[in-house]
Amino acid sequence: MEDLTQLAYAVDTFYFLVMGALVMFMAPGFAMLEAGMVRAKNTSEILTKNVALFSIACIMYMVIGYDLMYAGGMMLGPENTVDDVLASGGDVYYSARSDFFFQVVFVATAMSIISGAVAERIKLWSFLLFAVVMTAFIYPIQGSWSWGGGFLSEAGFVDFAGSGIVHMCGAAAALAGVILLGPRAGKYNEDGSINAMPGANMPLATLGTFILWFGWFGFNGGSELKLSNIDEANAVAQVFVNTNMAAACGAVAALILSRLAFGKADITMALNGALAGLVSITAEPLSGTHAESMIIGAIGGLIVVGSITLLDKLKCDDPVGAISVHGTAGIWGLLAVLITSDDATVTGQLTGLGAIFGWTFVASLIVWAILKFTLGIRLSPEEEEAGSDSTDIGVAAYPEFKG
Amino acid sequence: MEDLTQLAYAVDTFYFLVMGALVMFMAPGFAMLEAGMVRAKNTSEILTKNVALFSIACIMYMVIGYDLMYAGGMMLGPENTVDDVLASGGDVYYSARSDFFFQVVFVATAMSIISGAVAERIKLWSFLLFAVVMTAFIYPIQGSWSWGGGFLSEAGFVDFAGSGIVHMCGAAAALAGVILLGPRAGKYNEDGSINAMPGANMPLATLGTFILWFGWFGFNGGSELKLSNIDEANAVAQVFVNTNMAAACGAVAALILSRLAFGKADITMALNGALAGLVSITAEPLSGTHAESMIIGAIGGLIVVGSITLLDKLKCDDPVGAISVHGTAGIWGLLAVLITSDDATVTGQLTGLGAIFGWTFVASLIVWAILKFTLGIRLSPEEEEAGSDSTDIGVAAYPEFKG
Amino acid sequence: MEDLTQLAYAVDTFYFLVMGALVMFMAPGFAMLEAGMVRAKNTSEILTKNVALFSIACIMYMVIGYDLMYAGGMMLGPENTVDDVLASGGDVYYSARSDFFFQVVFVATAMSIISGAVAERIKLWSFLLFAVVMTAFIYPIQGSWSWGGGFLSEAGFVDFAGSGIVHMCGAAAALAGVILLGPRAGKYNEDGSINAMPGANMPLATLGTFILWFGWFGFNGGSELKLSNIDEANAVAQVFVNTNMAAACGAVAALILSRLAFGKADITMALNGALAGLVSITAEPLSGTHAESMIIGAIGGLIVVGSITLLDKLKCDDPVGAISVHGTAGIWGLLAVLITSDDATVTGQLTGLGAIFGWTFVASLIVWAILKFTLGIRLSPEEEEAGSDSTDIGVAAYPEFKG
Amino acid sequence: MKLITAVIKPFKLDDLREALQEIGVQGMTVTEVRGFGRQKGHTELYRGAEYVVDFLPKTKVEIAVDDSLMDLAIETISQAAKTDKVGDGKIFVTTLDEVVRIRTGETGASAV
Amino acid sequence: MKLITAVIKPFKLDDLREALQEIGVQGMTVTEVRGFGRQKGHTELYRGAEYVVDFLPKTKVEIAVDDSLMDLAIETISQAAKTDKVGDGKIFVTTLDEVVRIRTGETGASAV
Amino acid sequence: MKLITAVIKPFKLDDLREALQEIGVQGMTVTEVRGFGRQKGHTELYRGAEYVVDFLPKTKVEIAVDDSLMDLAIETISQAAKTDKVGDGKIFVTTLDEVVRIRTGETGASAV
Ligand SMILES: Nc1ncnc2c1ncn2[C@@H]1O[C@H](COP(=O)(O)OP(=O)(O)O)[C@@H](O)[C@H]1O
Ligand SMILES: Nc1ncnc2c1ncn2[C@@H]1O[C@H](COP(=O)(O)OP(=O)(O)O)[C@@H](O)[C@H]1O
Ligand SMILES: Nc1ncnc2c1ncn2[C@@H]1O[C@H](COP(=O)(O)OP(=O)(O)O)[C@@H](O)[C@H]1O
Repeated sequence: MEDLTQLAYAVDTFYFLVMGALVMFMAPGFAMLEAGMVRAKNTSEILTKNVALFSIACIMYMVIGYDLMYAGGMMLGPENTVDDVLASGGDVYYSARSDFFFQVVFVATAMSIISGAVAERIKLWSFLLFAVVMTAFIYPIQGSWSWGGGFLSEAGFVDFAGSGIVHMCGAAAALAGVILLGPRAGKYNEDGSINAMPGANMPLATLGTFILWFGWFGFNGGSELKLSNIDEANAVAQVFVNTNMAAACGAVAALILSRLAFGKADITMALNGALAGLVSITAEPLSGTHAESMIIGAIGGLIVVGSITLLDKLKCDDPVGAISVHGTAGIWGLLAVLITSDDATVTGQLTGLGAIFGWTFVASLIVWAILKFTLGIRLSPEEEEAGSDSTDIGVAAYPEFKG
Repeated sequence: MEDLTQLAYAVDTFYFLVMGALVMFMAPGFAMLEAGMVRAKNTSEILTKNVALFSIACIMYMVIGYDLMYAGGMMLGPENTVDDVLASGGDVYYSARSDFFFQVVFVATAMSIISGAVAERIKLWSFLLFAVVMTAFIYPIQGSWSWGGGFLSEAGFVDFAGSGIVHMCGAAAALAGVILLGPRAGKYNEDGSINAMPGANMPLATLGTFILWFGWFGFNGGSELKLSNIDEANAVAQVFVNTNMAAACGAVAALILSRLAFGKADITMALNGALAGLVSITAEPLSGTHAESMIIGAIGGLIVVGSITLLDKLKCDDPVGAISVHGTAGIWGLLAVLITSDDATVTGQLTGLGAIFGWTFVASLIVWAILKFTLGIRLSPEEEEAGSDSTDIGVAAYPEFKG
Repeated sequence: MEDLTQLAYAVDTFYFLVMGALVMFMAPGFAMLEAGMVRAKNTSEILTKNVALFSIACIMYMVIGYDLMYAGGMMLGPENTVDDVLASGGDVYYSARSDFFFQVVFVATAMSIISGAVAERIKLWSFLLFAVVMTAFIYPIQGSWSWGGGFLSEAGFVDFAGSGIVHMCGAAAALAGVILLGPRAGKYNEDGSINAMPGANMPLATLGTFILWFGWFGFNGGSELKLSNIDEANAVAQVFVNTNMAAACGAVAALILSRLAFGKADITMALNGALAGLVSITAEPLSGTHAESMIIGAIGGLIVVGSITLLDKLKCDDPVGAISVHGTAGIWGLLAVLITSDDATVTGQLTGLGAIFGWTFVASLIVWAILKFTLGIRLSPEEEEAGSDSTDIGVAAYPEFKG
Repeated sequence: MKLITAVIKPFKLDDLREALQEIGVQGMTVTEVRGFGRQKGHTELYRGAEYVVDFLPKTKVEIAVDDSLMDLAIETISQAAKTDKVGDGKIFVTTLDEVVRIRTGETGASAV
Repeated sequence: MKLITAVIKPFKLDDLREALQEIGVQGMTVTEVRGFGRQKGHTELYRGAEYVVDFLPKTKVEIAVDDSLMDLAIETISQAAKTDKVGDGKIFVTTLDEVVRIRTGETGASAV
Repeated sequence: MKLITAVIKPFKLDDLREALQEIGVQGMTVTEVRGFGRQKGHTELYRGAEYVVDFLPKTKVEIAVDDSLMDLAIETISQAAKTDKVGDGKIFVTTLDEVVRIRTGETGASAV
């Protein structure tokens, strides 16, 4: 029996580590998606931002964020001993380190979302300073309200794997940044018309999307937190299937809508649609039926096309569509829980939505504003024209290819 | 004991989900391989096709295909209860959802094969309609004959992970399409000579191949279907090693042959060789020795070089070599089972080969023909000249790079 | 009890296979990193080298290397029987094949390191012949001294996952090759100044780095070799976290240093810094605290920037920085064990360092020299000018993009 | 000597090269360019936003010929590049004061 | 007829195109080039090693015009391309002996 | 004023630039082109099928010079670009009617 407990602990820890590694792999997913959706002259910079923000998220969450969110200890507390585990009667069933590992890659995900929305005009180091504050304080504080056992969890707020806590949170911080930054030079004309600025590399954008899809099995699948009995294993499998179906339906819905609305099957919309389907189902991938998950994902795919078009009309310039994919679809995901989960209440969901969005948006706005009035957050017009690769990085992304 | 059964169920389910996720990751593998092997002007379109076909495969297999193939229920039947599992005496040992998840990514694989062969001249939406029929009916029906317990399984047909059921099936559908479509404009000259049309991006093709190789551990490794005791675990490890060795030998054999035959070490042949090695071993990666697996893979690598050259002579235009890699090597794989497996019989293998190929080819030919005479399957000469990206997608893959 | 032993065996085998698959995935990581860091005209060649060297490593290690290193049997010995396992009292706890699979991907890693350092001027087939000798003899022989239970393991040499045995070993062989090859044409001017030759594709380099980071969880995490009880599971989780933290700190340290030293945030240094952090922690990712691991990784990141600059001053031309990342940081990693591990001694570490470096460097030098004076190892000036893609492969990496 | 510059549709390049070789043209220099003329660009949508593609891909071919070959060359180019659709392109002719073959130092007509 | 060749800063192309269309220019051909002039290149660091970017990206615009339009065209280009900073570019004018519209076979002024 | 157009082997560009700067040439414009001349293309195999690479990569350098500098410039280019192998390239010279420096509006010789 004791050996069985030990083995079950090992299995749950392993499950957590594997799922965490899949989520970590979302980092190149975001990097490739964003690198594909910006223009060539800002590609090295966005790659640098993605490497650095992932690293910063790991460091700040280790030093302070994990403690703020879960009271997990600065630099982590002690690991579970064998005695602890055996004495716990099943309450302690995976390694504390594996929990940190799984959680830390979520912080990085939230931060990755921001990077795409502010692309092509932000100063590298101001962005990285924002990343420090976001991953050390802004994200963990709101995370503590729900996953850390705070007031949102008591208010009955349901957000299984983080449509709101991770995705909408990242989008809210991004929105604050985009508002203070303003649109890219030349994006909107005085007559209100919009200049498209096509992304430089569609294969990278597609690769990034597929990697994110793959990593999402870890994101949602790992959020069940336990695997080692029949019910839990069935739950994880259910989460895998629902997650996959929502993504598939989001992609198809967005593709068809873009064909109908724009005349052609815009690949970038199909990619955003798949991601929107994933974000939409993230708040509750377990309790819904497959049919419900498919519908939720499909609606996410439709919403994202509308949201991208609308934000552009509002001159809210988001080169990769991050605010729509993670924010608008994240809100939809939080509300869709009301369809699939008996535990969720309208009040609970709206409270969570409002609290997370409000806190993140306001706190981010303040931090972005401080940066704006001290170091500055925006490249000069000449720097922006030349591209942030030449300004901040000094290394062109594709030095041999003529643009 | 009951707890042990529960844990074993969790482990087998987890194994299935991880293997399934690896197979899902083959989707970007195919997407990158194909995106690297077509010309730049058709790249966004093939990426779109890959995203959409994966999504369609998931949807159609959920709605109808899985039920046709395994009588698994439209939209899936109920999940195993704890009581079912414990009462089954070991017969029910993994989640029904995990089985669906693993199976659905196989359908998508079969469909991905087709996308490459018909690239650079097919109409997007006709292709996607074909994908609907293929993943809902054509693939599941033949799949039911063997894996679904139908007449081929009774005829002693051995195809461990699907050299025939998945790969040759995809290739047969592709061949039917290629015949009705005809070659790309300008590919074959009137004097019988061939114009090479080099793929636009070798790093992507290489990445795609390596991703497929990686995903194949899930494809073959997961097809053992069970892991949770010593014999099963040994079997899975054996499958991993044989799969890897066949790929390695396929790559080296094709590389050396291309060096000898063409004077230079054609990287695209090495990539196709690795994949041919993988396809060849897929019909029986378990019962052969490592030496046998190496030889089977190496022969697969040689065959694929010959097959690609021959099909080109026959004016059968397949931009990525999919028919050779999955079809010709798939046939070789089915026959090679006779070397390594005691269970296989010549009659059994030939029956399976003939039945799968015949059904898939004829059914596909009919569907392609219906599409051809209704919507049309081929771009107009002007559209083909301009590239399918501009015709169907409206977004160039590399808008800033000059071709 | 017997069933539990069986299940634990299955879990440990599965853990080993999953970790091994992650390490296998490092192959495209190296391929993409190197393809991104060379100039466009040598890209197909380096991709071909990466596919071929991985394949060759698998073949040679199967045929002879594994036997030399672990006395594991040429073409592998028999698999563990159920009786063996049950009778072993816990000593035999995973499949022999899974061990081979895990080990073989390490050989390929060592070989991949070399490919980058000698890039852009080496003859393809001479390189591949070197790969044969390296993976069949040079690597396994030194590997047997420590991991195979030879004199270094008795001398108390500590190298958990191979900072020395894998990474420094690869770097030593690379250094020998670079010395005999000489720098790329045009790299160093007569006045001692250096001509930068920027890599052609930063997104690929970034993707490769992230893939390596991801794969490293398998590399270090699998090197614990066992998972199936609380202590082992905790150890694996600890390894995951320390590995990740070292990489994060290496990236940030290198990025900041490059900003201070060069004025801009050189992305290639951030990428190399992350890898240097990983290499540094690989010798002991378990016994150190998180804080220690972070410091070790950060120092690795600083060292690599210095080492790259210094080697360039010494006219030691390494296009991707492999010698610095794997060699210099590998040495630092071996020494850093003295800080974190109570088992390690100065003598033990220096003995190991000297023995591995000495053997590999000298043996490699001899093999490279033999190749140099027989087949030749270096392209002719005209071939180098035209690029190895046109000379050896015949297929341009990006045929449609103008350079 | 004359320098004939033809701006043509890219897919016509091979036909043009063959036709010119047949009449004895020994060299040419090709540049990828973007053009704008009677043939107007078109509007594309990207993520719902319009963008106008003002310039279309064209290929510029420069051929130095001896005066004697000029008329035939122009005729040949016109024939080879013609599709009778808008955007077929244009031919410009300027006078060359001198031509030098770098390898041999030859100048004038023999260098063409 | 004259061939006006202007080498300008790339981001000025759209302004130039619009200005030229307004004065009735019906066609132009654009090439991406790299230039070197009073505006010097700059030094970058890559992995600690210096490299000099001697040539800067420029856009070359070729416009065939009737003699009558020449002065206005030069004036218009100068205005549209000017930023008053070094590197604004140059205009070169050569004489065209002949112009042919391939589609119709028209030659001379009506072909421009 | 003359416009000297040299089509050279790409790897000779740096030598050429240095040599021209030494004799006082202040500006040049560079284009990547593909060329075809005495130096024939070659045949490659891709997946077993032949394809002919008709055009080889070349670099085109355009230099506007004052008449006085013309001979020296041609001489310098010939020297710098020479490898004595086929494919070394060609130099074409045309007459410039006018040159304008956009930034200052200068014209003629002082604008070169
Ligand atoms: N006046 C001009 N100056 C320079 N290039 C021109 C001019 N007119 C046309 N071109 C070039 O010729 C190409 C074809 O011209 P276009 O007028 O569209 O064809 P058509 O002669 O059939 O009307 C254009 O895309 C442009 O590159
Ligand atoms: N003598 C020349 N011959 C050919 N091209 C020239 C010449 N001088 C300048 N150019 C082109 O014009 C561009 C701008 O010239 P530059 O001298 O830098 O500007 P400015 O006229 O403001 O001094 C250069 O980058 C180059 O492409
Ligand atoms: N008649 C021509 N018109 C235009 N360009 C030419 C002509 N002849 C040669 N060239 C250009 O010069 C390059 C070198 O010419 P080539 O004849 O091969 O060298 P060589 O002068 O050594 O015989 C060619 O690739 C082409 O770009």
